[in-house]
Amino acid sequence: MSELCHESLLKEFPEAQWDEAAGAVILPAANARTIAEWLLASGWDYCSNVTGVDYLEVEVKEKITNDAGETETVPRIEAGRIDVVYHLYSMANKTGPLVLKQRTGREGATAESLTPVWRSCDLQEREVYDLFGVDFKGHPDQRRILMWDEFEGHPMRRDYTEPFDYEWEPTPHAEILAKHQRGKVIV
Amino acid sequence: MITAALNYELLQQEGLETSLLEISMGPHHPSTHGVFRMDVKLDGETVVELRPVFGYLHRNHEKLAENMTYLSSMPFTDRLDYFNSMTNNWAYALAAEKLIEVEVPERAEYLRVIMAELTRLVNHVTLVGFFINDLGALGTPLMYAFREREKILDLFEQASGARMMCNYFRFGGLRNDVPEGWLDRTRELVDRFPAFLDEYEQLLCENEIILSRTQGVGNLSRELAINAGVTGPMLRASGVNYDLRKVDAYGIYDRFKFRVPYTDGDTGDCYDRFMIRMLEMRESVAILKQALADIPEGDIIGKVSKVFKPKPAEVYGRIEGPKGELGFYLIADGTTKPYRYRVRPPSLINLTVLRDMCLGGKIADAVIILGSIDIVLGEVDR
Amino acid sequence: MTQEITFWVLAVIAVLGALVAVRRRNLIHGVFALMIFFASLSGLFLLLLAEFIAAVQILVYIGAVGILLLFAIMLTERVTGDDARDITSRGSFWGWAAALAVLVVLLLPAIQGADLSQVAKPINPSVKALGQQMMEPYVVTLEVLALLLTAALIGAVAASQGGEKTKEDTDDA
Amino acid sequence: MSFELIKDILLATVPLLVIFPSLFAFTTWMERKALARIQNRIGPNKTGIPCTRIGLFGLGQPAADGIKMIFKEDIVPRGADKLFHLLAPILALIPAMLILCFLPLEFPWGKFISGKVQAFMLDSAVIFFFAISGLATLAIFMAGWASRNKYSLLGGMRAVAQMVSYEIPLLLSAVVVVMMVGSLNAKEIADAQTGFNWFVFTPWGLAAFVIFFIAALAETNRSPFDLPEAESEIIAGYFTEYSGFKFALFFLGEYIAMFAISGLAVTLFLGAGDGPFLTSAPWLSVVWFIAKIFGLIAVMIWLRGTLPRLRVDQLMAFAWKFLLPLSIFNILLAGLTHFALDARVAATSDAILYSIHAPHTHSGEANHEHPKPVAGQKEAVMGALHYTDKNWMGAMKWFSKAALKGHAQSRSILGWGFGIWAMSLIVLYVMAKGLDNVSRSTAKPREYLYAE
Amino acid sequence: MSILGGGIFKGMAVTLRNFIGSYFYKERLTTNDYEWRAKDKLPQSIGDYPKEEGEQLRDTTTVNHYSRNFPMLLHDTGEPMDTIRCVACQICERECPPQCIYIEKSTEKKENADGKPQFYPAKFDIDVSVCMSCQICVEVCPFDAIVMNSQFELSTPNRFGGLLVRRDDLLKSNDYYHKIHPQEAAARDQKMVADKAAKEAKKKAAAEKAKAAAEARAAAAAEAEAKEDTE
Repeated sequence: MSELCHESLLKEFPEAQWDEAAGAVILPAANARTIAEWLLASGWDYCSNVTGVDYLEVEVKEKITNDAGETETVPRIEAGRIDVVYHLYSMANKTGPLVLKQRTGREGATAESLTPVWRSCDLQEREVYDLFGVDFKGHPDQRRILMWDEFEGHPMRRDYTEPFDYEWEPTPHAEILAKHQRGKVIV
Repeated sequence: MITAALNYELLQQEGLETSLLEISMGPHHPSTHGVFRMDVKLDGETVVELRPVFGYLHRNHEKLAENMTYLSSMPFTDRLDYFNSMTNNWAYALAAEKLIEVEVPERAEYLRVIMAELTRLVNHVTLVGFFINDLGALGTPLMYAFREREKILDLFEQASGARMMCNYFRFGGLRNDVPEGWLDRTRELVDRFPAFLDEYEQLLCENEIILSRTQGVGNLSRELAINAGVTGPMLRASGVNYDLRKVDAYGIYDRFKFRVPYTDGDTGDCYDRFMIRMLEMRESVAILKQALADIPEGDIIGKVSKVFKPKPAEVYGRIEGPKGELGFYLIADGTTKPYRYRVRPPSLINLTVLRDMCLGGKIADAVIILGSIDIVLGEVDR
Repeated sequence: MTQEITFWVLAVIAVLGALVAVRRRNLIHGVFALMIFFASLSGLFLLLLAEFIAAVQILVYIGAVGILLLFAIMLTERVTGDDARDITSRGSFWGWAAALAVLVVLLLPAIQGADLSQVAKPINPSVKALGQQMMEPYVVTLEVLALLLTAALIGAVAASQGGEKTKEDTDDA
Repeated sequence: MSFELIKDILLATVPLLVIFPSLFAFTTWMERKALARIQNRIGPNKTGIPCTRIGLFGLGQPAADGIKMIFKEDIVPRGADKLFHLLAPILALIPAMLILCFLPLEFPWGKFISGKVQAFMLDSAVIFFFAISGLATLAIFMAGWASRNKYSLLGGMRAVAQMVSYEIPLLLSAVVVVMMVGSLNAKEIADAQTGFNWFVFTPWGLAAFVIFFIAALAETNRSPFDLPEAESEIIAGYFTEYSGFKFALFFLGEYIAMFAISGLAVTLFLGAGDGPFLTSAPWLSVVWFIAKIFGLIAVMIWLRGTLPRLRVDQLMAFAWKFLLPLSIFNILLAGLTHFALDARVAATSDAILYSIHAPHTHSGEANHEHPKPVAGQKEAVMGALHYTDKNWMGAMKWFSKAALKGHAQSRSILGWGFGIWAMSLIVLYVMAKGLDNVSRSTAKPREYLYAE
Repeated sequence: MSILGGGIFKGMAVTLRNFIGSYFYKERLTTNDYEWRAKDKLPQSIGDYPKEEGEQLRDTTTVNHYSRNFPMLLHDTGEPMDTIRCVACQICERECPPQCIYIEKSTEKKENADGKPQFYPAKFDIDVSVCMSCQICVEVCPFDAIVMNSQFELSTPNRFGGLLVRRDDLLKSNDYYHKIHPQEAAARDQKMVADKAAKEAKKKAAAEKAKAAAEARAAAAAEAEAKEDTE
């Protein structure tokens, strides 16, 4: 099973990066499709799970050693991004998973569609498009899937704010929710 | 199968233009298993175009879970596939347990297997009932199925307090031990179940109408099935021997002797999908018998606090749910809430091939193909 | 007396049905009106004690011809007939003229030459007699007709099958 | 128009119009109860006498249903053709009621009635029956078209295609009986079957009965041929848009048609009003007739509780590729075997009759004055006499008595008879099996693999 | 070679068997009515609920001993508000998945059943229309103050106000709890006693330890004093 692992992929395509913390291969935007085709050919026949992860722009404080040899805390702004995550398995060899990620910015997010390679991405990429707003290049039928066509916004993004609920009614529950929203209930 | 579609093109070419009948089957339709819709174009009775439309039950389950603690999401998993709340619980617990490293006590493991297999029985037996109902039987097999399901749901209620929304699994074990006498009642049920299956098989499996209605309908080739990520009994009906209970051997499935039925992949039609489920029930009964015989006494839950902060990590846990591979993808960021919580819904992904299977068939075929896919809209729409 | 009342009722219904069938723009309505005409015609046959003819009238004209018409109309697109077809429209003169000509050429001589006293003679209209008539003196006619119809049927089937089969024509039954 | 005639007509038709609709109510109860029991439910059991707790096994359910139906709102879709939407259920009911009148039901008021005891005693009752029952097709088409609903339209089209197709095997299977009796008159057909000479006991009769019954299921849109109202595909078919009283009328029409067509099956194959104890109580004939109808309806309910439905192309294939050839073949076989058998047996029985010169009694009492020429001669003669009366059952009884006593000619008759019967049954079965193999795709149970 | 229509006949045999069997074997029935089922024969479900004469359906109707439907607040024997177990810690409010609990903590402390001064919920509302009977609140409660009631007839004519169940309606006695969920209540009581005992033992141990420490300190002080004395 030695060949069905991320090392062989990295060896074949050096431009792909290995993210140790997440245990995932980060595909380069340019040839994601090529890599996917190579992966399919090399035995990863089953793409189980496709999803998006939204990372907001965050300020990370890192301790670095400056020129003077002292450690100091420097704020660094990490740009927001959206990861499209693919979990691959091999049905023939019963191994897995191999996690692939496509990284894209939050604004005008685009990714390479892997639906032509694995049909199972079809509905799931549509879902990522619908909920995260990632535009999949080469997807055969990219439409909204769970929300209706006229819906605006992408609800799974972390900065998504709910629009006014036109079905709102003054139920007693509103009081509770208001309390939760005021942050009085700390979780 | 493709001939009908081809004939339709032929007619168009010859200038004999006929207008197609467009039908929106659903969301309120007797046989779309919930609020599912199929936009169908018919040439006579032949389906020439089919577009599944769903999302009517969408509640953004994943977003909800991102805003609450790990434990609080557990009751929401019941509502995914509301037929199989126990296995949903297990899949989520399995994924979360990868984050927090906890030892599941022996008794809890056995009870998990028992619950999961009982759930499988519930799911398959009702699915077969609904499937035959879609074929047009007047609910007789469905009523028999519901009778057996009621018995199992009674057991679930005694163990967890609720019949369908069990909310029974916890990270590191189960919420509470089963009440006294529960195991004996389960044994009694399991012993009786094969007799019911015999009767069910006698009623259905050789019926000429069922045979000719289901065989050769909705063929799904092995290659397409794998490529389209179809899982569960549907995949095995297309000739792939892939059962996560064997492949991953999660829980303690490696301790039980059971077989995985699958086909040789020549047909992969509705009949195969129906039969694979019938056969799987027998294997579930075999597992249940072993588990009920071996179950030890002991603790029911490992040492886990109700609210915990796992280390930042990404995990993907999956189990063989009755409908297919049910996976949970969790990203922990060191807080009490998951940063990302994703459900891999087998019902949704199995729907990928719906159109491929339905085209060229009759409208009645589309209905039974949908029935044989076995979807639950709570899971498709989430 | 009752017979005459029945006759007049049926006759009026028949004529009305025929008129509606011609006048209605909605084709489906027209077909159903035509069927009313057929049905009352069958009633008239029954009144003449020609029960077999009456039965055949229903069986063939309503059961077969009517359904055929309905099917044909179902396959056309505009069923409700919202086109501006009118009985007084262009060319209607020739229609009336043709109808009148048929009346004059066919019906008038028949009425003139009719010997009504002969009609009043009682006959035996039983089915058995009819069957025997068909099987004995008219057997050749019957057989030829049957053969002709069979040929027509086979021809229709052959015609509907189309020319040479270009695509692989599997039996999807 | 004399008073007598009006009285006769009323006496003959009113019972039909009273009995059958009330039987309809009972049948809906019976169907619900039987289906419930098949499905291991209890069924209606609370609706009995109003304002009391007396359940009466739910016998009040049809009345409650009827009241509900009448008071429900009648909804007509906006785009619907209102006139036809209204006319369709009425048109569905009228032919069904009309064809009931062709059944040879003999109500026991012979002394009040002059001559005819049957409502429409036409010479061509059978053909009229088929002609008028075909009108129901129109009603269904009307309903489907007038509703302006795609499901209704699909249902209507299915119904028309199905009913037109199944009328042919239905008619052809009835032809066999007409051929044997030599009459289209329902009364004559009924009379020909007295004394348990039911046509269902003959091989061709049995085959024709089975074909007729299957086709009747399709004609009345009963499961497994209930495609026009296939719930899982086209919701409720042609009555998707019907509610309230119009729906009730459809329902009534459907059940009445069921009674009528079962009645015709009883008339043609099951001996009409024939049954035991008729000599002592002739009024039982009506009871037997209705009991047989209920027997057939029970089987229909049983089938409905068991079977899923066919697909539309399979339905058509079944009619045209299985039932039609089989019924045509059955007519051929019936002619052949009947006349072959008849020729052989008639010759032998003539020989028996000619072989004796002494006068015989029909009473069967032994006459000690005459010497017995052959053992069983008397019984054989009785058999031959019954045979010339076309009373096959009686003939068989006497012939077998004779054969038991060692009468050689009777033995040969019985041997021939049974041989031909068995042969034709086998031939029919093989034919059916072959047609089944040809017409139906080779669907059979499969074997599955197991992975350890 | 199979018989023509053999599968259909087989199926019909099954339905016939069921038709007849349903009259003789009650376990065949899909809907189980309580009348025929022996009292000791489980599973217990809706019908098995022992109906007593004149019992109020509204108040104590339960489904069975295991079912859960809606939370209730427990109090021990005595005046409900004097013996309420809830101390308004608001954990359940935080953990409630659909966020249907609303608690306002009292401003002053009041003695509870043990005679200890504690806070109490000035307001404790649960919204029936939102609650999903998941029992998370019961699990996270450290005081065994909230448990599941199995009463299920909670409908009211008022959609807005009526569906909000207030504290006083939620309060139920421990005896009632024993009545509807005997096994569970017994186990909970046992656990509480054990917890208390453990706590007391701990307290005792702590006291002893403190005592020992004090003694040690005293001894040390004495020693030191003695030392000082000697110096």
